[in-house]
Amino acid sequence: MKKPNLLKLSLSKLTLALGLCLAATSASADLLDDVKERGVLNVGTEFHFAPFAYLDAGQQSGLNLELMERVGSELGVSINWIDLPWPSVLPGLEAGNYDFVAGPAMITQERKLRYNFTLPIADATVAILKRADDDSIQTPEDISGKAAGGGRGTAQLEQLKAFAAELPEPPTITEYVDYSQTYADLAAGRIDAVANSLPNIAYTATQRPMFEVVQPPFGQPAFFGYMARNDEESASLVEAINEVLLSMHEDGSLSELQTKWFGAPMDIPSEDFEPEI
Amino acid sequence: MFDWPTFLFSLPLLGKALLITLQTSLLGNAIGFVIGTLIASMQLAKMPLLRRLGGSYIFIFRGVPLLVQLLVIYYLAPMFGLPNLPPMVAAIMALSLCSGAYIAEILRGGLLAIPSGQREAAHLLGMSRPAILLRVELPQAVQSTLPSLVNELVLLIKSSALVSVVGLADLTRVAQNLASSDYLFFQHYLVLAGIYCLINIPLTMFGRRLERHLERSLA
Amino acid sequence: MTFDLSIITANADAIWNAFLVTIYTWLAGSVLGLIAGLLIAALMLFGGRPLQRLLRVFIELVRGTPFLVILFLVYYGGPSFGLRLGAITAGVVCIAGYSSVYFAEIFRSGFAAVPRGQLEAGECLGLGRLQLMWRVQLPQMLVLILPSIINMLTILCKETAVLSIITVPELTAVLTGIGTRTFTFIETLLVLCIAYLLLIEITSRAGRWLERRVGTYLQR
Amino acid sequence: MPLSLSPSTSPPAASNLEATPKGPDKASPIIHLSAVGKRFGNHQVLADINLSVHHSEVVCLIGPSGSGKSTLLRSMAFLEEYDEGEIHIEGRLLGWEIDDRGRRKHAGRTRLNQARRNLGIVFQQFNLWPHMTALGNVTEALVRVRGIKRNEAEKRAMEVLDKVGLAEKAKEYPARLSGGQQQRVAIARALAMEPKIMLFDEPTSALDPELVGEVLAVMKQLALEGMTMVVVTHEMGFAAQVADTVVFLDQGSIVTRGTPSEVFRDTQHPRLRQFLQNYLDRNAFWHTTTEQEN
Repeated sequence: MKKPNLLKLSLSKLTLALGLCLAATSASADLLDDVKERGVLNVGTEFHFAPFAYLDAGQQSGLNLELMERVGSELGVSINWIDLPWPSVLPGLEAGNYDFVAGPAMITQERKLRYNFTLPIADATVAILKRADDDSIQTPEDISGKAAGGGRGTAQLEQLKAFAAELPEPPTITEYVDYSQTYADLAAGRIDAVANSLPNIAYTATQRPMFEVVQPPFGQPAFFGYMARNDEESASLVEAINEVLLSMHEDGSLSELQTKWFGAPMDIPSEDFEPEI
Repeated sequence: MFDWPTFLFSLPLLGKALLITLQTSLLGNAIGFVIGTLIASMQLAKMPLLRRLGGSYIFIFRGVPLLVQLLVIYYLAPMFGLPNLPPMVAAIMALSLCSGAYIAEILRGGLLAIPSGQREAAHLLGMSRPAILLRVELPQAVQSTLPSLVNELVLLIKSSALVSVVGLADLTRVAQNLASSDYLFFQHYLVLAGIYCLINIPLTMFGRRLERHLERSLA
Repeated sequence: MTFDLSIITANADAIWNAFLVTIYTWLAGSVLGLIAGLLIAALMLFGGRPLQRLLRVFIELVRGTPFLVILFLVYYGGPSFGLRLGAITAGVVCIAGYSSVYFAEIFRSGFAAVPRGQLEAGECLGLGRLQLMWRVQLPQMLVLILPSIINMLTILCKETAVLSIITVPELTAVLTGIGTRTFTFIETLLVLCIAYLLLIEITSRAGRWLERRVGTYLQR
Repeated sequence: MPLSLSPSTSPPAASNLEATPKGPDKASPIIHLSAVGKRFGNHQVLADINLSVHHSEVVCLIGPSGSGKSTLLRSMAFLEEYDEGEIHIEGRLLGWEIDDRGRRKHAGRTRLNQARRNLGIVFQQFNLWPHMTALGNVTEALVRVRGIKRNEAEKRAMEVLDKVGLAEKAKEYPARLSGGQQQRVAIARALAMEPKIMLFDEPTSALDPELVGEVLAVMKQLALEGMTMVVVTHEMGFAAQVADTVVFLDQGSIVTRGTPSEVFRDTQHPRLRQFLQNYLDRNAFWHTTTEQEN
């Protein structure tokens, strides 16, 4: 047998991949029509993001489910949830593996260019979670020189990195596949601080008294939204969902949901806005 | 140390997930076998182009970690014209493409061990090349490589622990979810390891018995 | 679809460091695994029945469990009884532990492949068990088992990708991280594939060269 | 000056052992087997073997395959554990120890090695170490066991290799040697340790017929020099020419024994006659010549 020629093989692999890129075809119909026709809205998310989407004793649970249920009933479709590790969620959306992402994801300038976001659904300002018995951290700046963690590929992690760079002695930062793992390592003592959006860590701290939120939040004011692909087919879907969100603003059901899951209603924009980050 | 109520509660959930794990790995293995047969026969073909294609396939799918392959398939599948790929399909696709490379290597060994006289005899009887492969050579190659094939199945069942990256709630993902909701990491992962062992160890022993049987029948 | 490799050059430092982490976890884990494997094989050869049984059970359990699950057990399960390893250390330990049982099986088959008579001849000349193992069995079996060892090394090289799941900042973790952050999934994955293919090709080439070198005495 | 290999001139081995008789004692046997037996499960491999081998005596063990002759030879080096009777080498019990309660237990490794120091063994399959050169094979035990410096050991090894006619092959690996040459290296490896007794276990059975002669020649030479030898063999010609005693085994027992002429010519024993007849039939093409010689 001939020995495989390394260079040739790598090249053939490269051409294969490039050929595939060229062969890519795009669906042309309107996504909202498609969804209504099949009666199912495929939604990607990650069920390690309490209280938006998480697993309570194996059962899917969280604000996302209740909110999207309302969306589903207004559009007359059922919701099919696809649970993925967060680093895979956005690529999956782009690849067309589902119609919509109810992450939720923090709305950033960069992401706004790339995706079609819905109206905000919650506050997303980033703060620090620490162990309750750890007295060495009183303000966000106290994480200087310590070990902190965040979710790989999240905007919260980027905020943490930006904040850390300003500190006299930048903390070591570990990147986790999901936030459940960061909380686990915080409990195990491998890290001293987790940076995540306030609603998430506030909820986690009420569920697990061993954790405590460090006030005030260190991040810029930010909001969570859902997203679709930034193409013509998806525009009508986002519009339709925005209408549902607006009606929920008006009838107070969005505030009700926020009170149920975060303990208090949140002040969030009900129209398009320019994110500060 | 061990929380029995939690364990009993988790069993039905793990049971359902086990079915998904078995479904993916068994189907992946079956399709992988078809791919493996194809690639192995390509490698033994006379045409240099076919041989090189078969070789490249094995080089790529054995050279890239399964985790990366899963990501690639998940991100790139739509370019094959497969949008809205259900997680189960993506997982089975990745597992079968990967195991196909390994099975091809196993079958190639088995096919090479068959005396060429048999092919010549079948050829003289007027059998076509595919017919010879399917009716004469493959059954023998499978028989002589069965222990390795069983071993490959065990490896695939273990590899399937990675399929959650394409969104499939397999055994590992469910245990991970359970652990992150009650923080009983050690317990859940121990149970998880136990379930894998309960499937894999008997399979391994079965493979070993086949091997001994084979050695005896050849001796 | 755009194809923009500048993202790779822009992050060259981070990727290089990740590459070093991959190499480190892979090689350190493998070397420890080889040593542990040799130890297990030797203990199974010379140890008493109960020890043999115990090691057999250990081998079967590790072989029956996916590498990812072993990682989870050690990294996330460890702290519940005070084993609090860093991610990289945990990665090295797991690769070592996981590979040790496979290496042990390879060594065991190697020991068995050296004909019994050669040992009898040595025994009759007064050579001790350890002398025979060191001078007669090991040098011969290294040639016999070299292909299996190289094969196992390539498998372990690929297993390091799984370490990304427990936060080890190796190639897969860093490149997919860059991909998610900058929306360059295709480019980063392609680089990832090529990096592993290169590593594995280099390993198997080195293996083939080594096989030719050490096998000279078998040539007629 | 050729290296002398006769036991009388080799240095007394293990002189610290009280039971070792000093110097050659032609009267008492160097190997003594009394009522030796061995069984594998229900199968009696050896039964009630009594045999003495004296200094400079050459004993050939013959018999059909499965008769237990190889097992008997291997028992003399304790490569097989005999479980009944006793084997004494130079007056010392081989392989076993009798404890305080009079029960038999395995002798320690050092004790076994001391007993084996007197023995050199040559196997059917040569059992050379393929990763060492011929010289390396011969030198290994001299260095590791006897603790002789490497260059001195190599000098001694070269002398022995020269004796078996292979000095010029010293640097070759076994794979590059013929079967006959490999077996001669194996003999040299055993001889280098200066044993008092050489045990040969079918040394020519694995060889192509045309290579048998060179090995037998070396063995004959050894016998002439007065080496004590026990040889399991199918080479009846060698046994007839060289042996002092021929022992015929069948089904694990000694059927008959005597000088070659007693065994080969005058025997009345039916099983031995059958065995020799089969042997002659196999080599029927020179049947007539042998009869004329007889």
